[in-house]
Amino acid sequence: MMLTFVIFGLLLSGSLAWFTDNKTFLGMTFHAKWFALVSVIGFALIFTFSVCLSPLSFQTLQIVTQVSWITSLNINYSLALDHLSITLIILTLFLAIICILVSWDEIQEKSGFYYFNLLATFAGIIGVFSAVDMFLFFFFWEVMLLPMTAIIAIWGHEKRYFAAIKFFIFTQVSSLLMLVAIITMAYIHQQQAGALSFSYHHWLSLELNHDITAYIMLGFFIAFAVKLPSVPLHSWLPDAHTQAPTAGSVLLAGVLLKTGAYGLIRFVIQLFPQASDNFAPFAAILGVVSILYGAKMAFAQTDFKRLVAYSSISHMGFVMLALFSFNEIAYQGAIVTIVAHGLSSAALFSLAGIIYQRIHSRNLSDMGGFWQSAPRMGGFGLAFAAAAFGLPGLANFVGEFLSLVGAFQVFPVMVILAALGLIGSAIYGMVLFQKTFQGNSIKPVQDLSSRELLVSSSLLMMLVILGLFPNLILQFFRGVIL
Amino acid sequence: MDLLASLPVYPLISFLVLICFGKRLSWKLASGLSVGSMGLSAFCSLLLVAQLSKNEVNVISSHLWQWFSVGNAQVNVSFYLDALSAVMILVVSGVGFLIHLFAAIYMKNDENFTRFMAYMNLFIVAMLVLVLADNLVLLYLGWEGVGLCSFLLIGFWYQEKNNVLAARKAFIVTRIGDTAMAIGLFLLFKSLSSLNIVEINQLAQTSGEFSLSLAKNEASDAYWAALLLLGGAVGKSAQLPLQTWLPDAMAGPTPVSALIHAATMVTAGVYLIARMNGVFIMAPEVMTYVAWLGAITLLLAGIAALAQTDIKRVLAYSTMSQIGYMMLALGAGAWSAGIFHLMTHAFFKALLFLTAGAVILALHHQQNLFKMGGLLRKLPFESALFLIGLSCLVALPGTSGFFSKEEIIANLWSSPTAGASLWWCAILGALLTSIYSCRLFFLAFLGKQRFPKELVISEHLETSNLLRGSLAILALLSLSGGMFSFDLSTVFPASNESYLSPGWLHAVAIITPFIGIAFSWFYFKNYRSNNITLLEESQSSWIVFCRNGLGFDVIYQLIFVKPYCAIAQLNRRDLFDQVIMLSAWYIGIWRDILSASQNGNIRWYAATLGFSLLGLILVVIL
Amino acid sequence: MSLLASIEGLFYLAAIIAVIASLKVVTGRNTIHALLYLIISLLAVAVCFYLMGAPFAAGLEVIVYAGAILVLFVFAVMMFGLGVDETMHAPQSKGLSHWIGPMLLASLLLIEVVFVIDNSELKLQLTNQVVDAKQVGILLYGPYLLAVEIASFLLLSGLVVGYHYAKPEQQGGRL
Amino acid sequence: MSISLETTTSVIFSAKVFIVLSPILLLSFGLVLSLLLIAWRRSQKIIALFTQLILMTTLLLTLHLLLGDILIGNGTQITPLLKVDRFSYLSFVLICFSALAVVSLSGSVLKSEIEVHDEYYLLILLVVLGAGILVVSDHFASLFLGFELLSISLVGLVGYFRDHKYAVETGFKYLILSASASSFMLLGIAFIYSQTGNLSFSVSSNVMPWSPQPLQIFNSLGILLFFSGIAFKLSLAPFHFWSPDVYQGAPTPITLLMATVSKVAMFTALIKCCFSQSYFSNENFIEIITAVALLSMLVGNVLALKQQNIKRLMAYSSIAHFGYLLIVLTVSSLHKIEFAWQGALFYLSGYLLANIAIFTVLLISEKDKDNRCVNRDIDIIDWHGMFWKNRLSALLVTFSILALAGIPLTMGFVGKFYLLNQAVLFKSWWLISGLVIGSGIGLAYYLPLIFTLFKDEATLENQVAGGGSAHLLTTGKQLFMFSLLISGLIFGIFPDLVSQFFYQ
Amino acid sequence: MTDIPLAHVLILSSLLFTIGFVGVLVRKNTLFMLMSLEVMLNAVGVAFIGAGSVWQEADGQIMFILILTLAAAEVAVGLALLIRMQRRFRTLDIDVLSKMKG
Repeated sequence: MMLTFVIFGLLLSGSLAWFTDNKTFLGMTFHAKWFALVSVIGFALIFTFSVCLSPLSFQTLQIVTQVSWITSLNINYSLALDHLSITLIILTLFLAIICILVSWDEIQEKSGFYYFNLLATFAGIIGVFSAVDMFLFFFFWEVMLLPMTAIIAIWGHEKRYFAAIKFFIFTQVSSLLMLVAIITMAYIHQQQAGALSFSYHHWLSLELNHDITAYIMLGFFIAFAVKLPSVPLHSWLPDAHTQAPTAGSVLLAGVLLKTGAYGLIRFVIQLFPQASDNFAPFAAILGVVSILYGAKMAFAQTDFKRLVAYSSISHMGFVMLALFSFNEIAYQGAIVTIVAHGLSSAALFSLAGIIYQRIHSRNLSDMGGFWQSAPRMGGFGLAFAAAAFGLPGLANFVGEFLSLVGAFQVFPVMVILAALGLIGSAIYGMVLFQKTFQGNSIKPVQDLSSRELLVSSSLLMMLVILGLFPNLILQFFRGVIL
Repeated sequence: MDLLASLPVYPLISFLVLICFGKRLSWKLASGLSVGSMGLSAFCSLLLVAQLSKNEVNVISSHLWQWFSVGNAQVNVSFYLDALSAVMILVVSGVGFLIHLFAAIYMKNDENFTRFMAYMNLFIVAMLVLVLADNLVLLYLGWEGVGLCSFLLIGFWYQEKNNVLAARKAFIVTRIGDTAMAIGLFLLFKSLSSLNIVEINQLAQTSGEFSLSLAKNEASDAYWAALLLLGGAVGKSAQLPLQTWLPDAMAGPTPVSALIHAATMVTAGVYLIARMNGVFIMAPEVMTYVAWLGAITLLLAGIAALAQTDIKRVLAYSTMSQIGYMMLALGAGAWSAGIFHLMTHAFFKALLFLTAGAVILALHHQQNLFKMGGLLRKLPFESALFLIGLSCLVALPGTSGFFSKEEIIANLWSSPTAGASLWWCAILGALLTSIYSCRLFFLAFLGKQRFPKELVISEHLETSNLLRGSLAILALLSLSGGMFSFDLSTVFPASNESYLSPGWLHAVAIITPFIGIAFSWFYFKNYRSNNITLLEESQSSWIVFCRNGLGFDVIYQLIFVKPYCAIAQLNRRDLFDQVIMLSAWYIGIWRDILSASQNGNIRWYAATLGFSLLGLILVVIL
Repeated sequence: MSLLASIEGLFYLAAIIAVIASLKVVTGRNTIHALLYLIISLLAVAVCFYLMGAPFAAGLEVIVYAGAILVLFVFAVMMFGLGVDETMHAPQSKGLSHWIGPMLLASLLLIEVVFVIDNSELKLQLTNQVVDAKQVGILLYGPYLLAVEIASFLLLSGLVVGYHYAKPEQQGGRL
Repeated sequence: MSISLETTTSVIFSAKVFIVLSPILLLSFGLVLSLLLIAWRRSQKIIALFTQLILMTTLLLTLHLLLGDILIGNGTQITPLLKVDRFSYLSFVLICFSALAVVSLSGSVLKSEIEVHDEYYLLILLVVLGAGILVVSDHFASLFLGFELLSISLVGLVGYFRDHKYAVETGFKYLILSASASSFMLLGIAFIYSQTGNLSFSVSSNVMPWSPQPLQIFNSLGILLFFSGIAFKLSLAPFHFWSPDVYQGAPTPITLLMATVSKVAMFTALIKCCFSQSYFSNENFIEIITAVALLSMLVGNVLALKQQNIKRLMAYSSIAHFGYLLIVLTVSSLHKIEFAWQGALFYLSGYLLANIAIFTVLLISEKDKDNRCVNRDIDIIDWHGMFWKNRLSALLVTFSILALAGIPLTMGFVGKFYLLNQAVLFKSWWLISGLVIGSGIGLAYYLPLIFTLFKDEATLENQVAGGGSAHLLTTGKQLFMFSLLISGLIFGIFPDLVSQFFYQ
Repeated sequence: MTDIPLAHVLILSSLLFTIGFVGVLVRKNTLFMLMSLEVMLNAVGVAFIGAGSVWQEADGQIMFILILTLAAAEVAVGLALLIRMQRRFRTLDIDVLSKMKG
């Protein structure tokens, strides 16, 4: 119930922020950003407390809300939570605050509509993380897409329309495949249990031994592989990340990609253990290819955000590899990687936004020697780059290490190949950091403002804390049987 | 909070303070803070060693918190002190302290002084974590940390392009080694299901299937694990084939070269191998590789050192070759000898670097040997210290270098994994060492003065005294370092100290340096002669080849760097993206065709009715 | 038999006449000639109808089709003096070049249809019992009553549309 | 023959028939009345009001019949010609609704001309009547009559503004092409008749002793010809060529009429014919359907890419949509027909709402500065930045386009969901892939259209009252648009409200 | 029992039909197009009558009558349009009516 409240509360406050923006009621002028910030923080607190105080133990998937929705097709509005979804939702809410802070000064015109879209996206994402009726899941999956596209298309950079359309078409087509798979599952359930059902829990009890199962699994897999993204379905991502406004990039990299990983864990692997087990080698290969290819492409870029975008392709490759090695260690590694990458890429993109506000360019060749004039920014840049190439002591290291150790038990050769990605990441990390902050300084830039300082330091703090005390997350994911 | 755990904390605190409030601190505060913290941790390490030697406990350990757990294996943030790491912390914190002292004065006038000191502190933290770590993951943390610090310090003067490139090179080359080491970790965990160093060393001995190879002509896990760890070591301590970054690393400030690239970090590889001796012993072939790698590096570096013109690069190459000695020792199973040489080398190489730094400071950052000369009269004190350092380097009897190197050489002949040929290599190396040392000394300190400007005599008396004081202590250490005796028998297996080797070996070993000196006394006559005003370094291609590090850089450029960049450039606009966009283009073509068919002509439209019927009827018929 | 034979003979004769006449319709230059040919083909078809045992239809064909509908054409032609087809003299329509494509298409279509027709073992024969006007009437004003009504609406709409298009502009709304 | 005779005597004069048929009868009666009205006094206001009244009452009457229990069971046969069942009246409701919308939208268009427009309303009524006959027709004769009634009146309407530059062209295109198409259809009917010997749908065709196998090749040729006629009307590829031109040339309300009324009617007739004859058991027919559906999905969407004229764009997108809709014809068995009908009706109603919404906004944006409606071509550029000037209509358009693209929160999504269910049930993977690819391509022109609405007005030039600024809107119109928006949203989120009504 | 096979009737009708269709395709003159349409409809009528006489039913003839009404309506509309065209463009060349395309 509380979850529903959060989702629709976000939507509602978003539209309120839209309508009350820059309007004056009884002497006080409303600003959408304040409205959004306050409401998001409020909902984050509400959610956290209600989870902490709730009597349920979320070791397994606990249904928290179930209402009948479309009776003719036996579709319910049902939400459920377990540790995975709780972790991801909290990550979402945290990044939501970051997003609003990041776009504080950047978004000047049409801010009301902007914040409406932002909050709507959060609502959709939270829905995705918690829906257990597949129709509902798909519903949220699409709903989260719309405002995201709007954000890219309205407030993005020069090639925003192209990027938005590309992003939307990729996701839409792949998710239609998923829809077909969902419907097929529903009818398989009808064959076996007699009644049409879209409920995740019901599906878990199906025995899937037909040859068609592989195709259904693929239907899901493709949708999530596009979102993850995994080579060769990644090519929407660089454009979208590059063209989106800062908050958009933060959102995309921080949370939206994670929905793909979440889908892989929750649906592909847990619904189709057999099929995905057969598929595992290919998936692992895809993961390795993404790691190496992403690292290589990142090195080749001259656009700050594009570089970071490709680096996130590389990182998500680790997740894919880890997930499909069906190993508890690797699974934990994947979880940590998901969270850590959410933080680090968000940090890098916000940094990109900060720099863009200073010099109005994302081109690395326009940067250089910023350390001279902005040492604080330089320090954070170094830290975030280090996080990106997995410096021990920061969260990403734990994730990558666990993933690789776990995967090594299953696919030694592929892990050895994947480990080359560590070198690649070092290379692009170095290029990113040095081209931006070292060398002789072209033009002085002003150092971080207090707000930017708040954003960066909070992100860095999260990274360090998770890097030194990963058990804060890992304790929930012990003894998961895959 | 126990003593051991507090060891890295002081520098850490000072690092944080410096990095946060660096701009506001005066020089006195900043230097006081950083040097003081170093002194504190040096003092603590002395206390710890005292504990260790006094009472019978041969291990001190402190458990802070559980970092994470890999399966059932705990990965803790906890420190572990035994004789080996005791030596290391002595070196790190002791030498570190002195070098900090020196650096505080040397870098005094740099605008980013506080940042420099902060990095130095951070480095010490990482190094201490590295040596104290009780599991490989924590060790890896320190390992990467020192790598990062060395990157930052090499590129400290980030305005120059070359420094930036040197820093990048250092980081990436070492990162290659690190990756190998990481894979080694995975392998070790897979086969031994533990990451704790002590456990691994024991399990490696006990567990059967670790060492024995699964099938005929297939290597065992131990072999691969050892090889991969060796990769890590090779990367960090600049041995073949990953040695190329070290000479360029001299771009950093001199104290950095002294601390990181001579005394401590570069020896981390040696430490790692010594640490994991349990694994290496299970893989004798790898021990042999280690020995051979060491020997070859030793020789090549010596040759390269002969051709250098930059004083710091000479020292860098000599560092490389000295570490070659250590590797040789480890490979030969003479563990304690290797560590012993590590310590002495730390002393005298730090001394050499710092003295060179002082000289360079005095010469307005003039590093070219051929622009020096005749400093013996101008800077008698520095030259004396330098001489001491060199004598340790060439292992003149009585100096610390003598003892350590002799011990190494003595162990080679009869070691199962080394043997006579390696012994000869070592001797040859000693010869080379003495020759390039003499060349260096002649060029810099003897002969006629070849620099135009007048020297700077360091202005403030007390600072210069401080500076000289630190140098003097180092000199003392490097002279008397040989006297320190510690037994590492608790750490290492009893190495086969069976002196079955013929007696003349010792004689040869002791004689060798003198032969070198004598040779160079005549060969480099004009370097030391007082009447030649300017020398031009010979440009013969052979010399140039040696000067550029025997062409390794060129080869690597050709094999790895160029192709990678080429591929990157080639495929900058994402191949897969191109393909997908191709389909869009294809649809576009169809769109044009179809919209051309919408030409608005009624009769054509009627005709299309016919056409479509034609087609559909065909569908029916067929 | 001979009578029947002659019936078939007549049928085929009429059919051939109809085909040729309609060919002339399609290819003719002069509008009036084309119209007359059309009337001829309609009459020939009427004969066919009669032979197929549908005298009522034949009658309608002659009266309504040839008698009424084509007269409309004649009116139109007379009103505008569309004697000869001026479009035939358009430069690009010289010769038969622009006939080839359509002919090809149509003949292919025809071939396909004919192929289908005689490939689908159509055993059915026509009967010579006459379905006379009475039966038609019974059926038309029985079950097909509503069809008649609808047809009247159809004609109404034809009327309205025709009026709308054909009414001259100047006299705005007035009938 | 015998069947028809007994129906003559028994059924035709029963009271039930009159009740059941009352909407159609009312409509035709109203038609005659309006003729008399015209004869009595010619005034546009009166005739418009009267037409709306007729349509409204018909709508209400039909709804009343639907809610009553008279239509329970599988339909009542009224002479061999007509057969009334729930589904046909459901689609008749859709028809009346959209006709009502058309009539109420037409006012502004006609105001601009001088003359009085009686024919206009007459013809619209005739179109609706034809559609009504189509949806209840159960016999080839009535089907063909309804078809022609529809076409002929539409010919009159598409070129209604005779002096408009496109009038004659549009009229001729529609007349000649539809006439030849309908003659194809008639030929097909003739072939079928010559083979099966009866013209009525509901007499199942395989009881006849004459033809050993139910549907042989010749018969499927007949079906093909018949189908091609209907496909032309539905402007399915490859019979689609006329539709963009006619859409563009016709007055906007009439375009709406064609997009909604005639298509809904034709599609209903098609479904009824197919299901009652159980053509879907004929693999030839299924092949044809699949081919045509795939072609329409692809061709329609591809042609719409980069299309600037909004009417043409709508034409192309509707081609694609009826391609999707053909999926419902591939039903696996007779007892799945209920579901197929439900899906079809839902999809149609979603499509209807979206089209009405878009054309409403189109009409508004056709007006020039001083609110006079100049019947001009509207290009996408004219909608540039509408959102920042006229939020309501922009939102309406956005929402409707999303509905056409089949994005959740809209009816279009649920409709697509139904279709996918159908296709999965029938395991027609070709159609599914066609649907997926088609909607993928579709996004490539739907999204730019939406983005145009959101572009900054700063970069705006040559824009004639770009998308009707808000102050031009009467409150009534605003209310209408708002209700469209809300109803679309509600039905999109709670499709049960509609589908319950379909089931009962 | 005449032995005119139904096939022949159908072939005749499709022959006439095709001729009409060709006329629609090739003639630029609107008047001729309309006439060709008439030919096509007429051909359909032939088919219906033939079928009807096979089944001994009047339905065929009734369909023919309905087609007749259709033809009448069509011709009325067509000629009206033709008049408009003549008034407006002063020609009956159908190809002038291809303004809308793309």
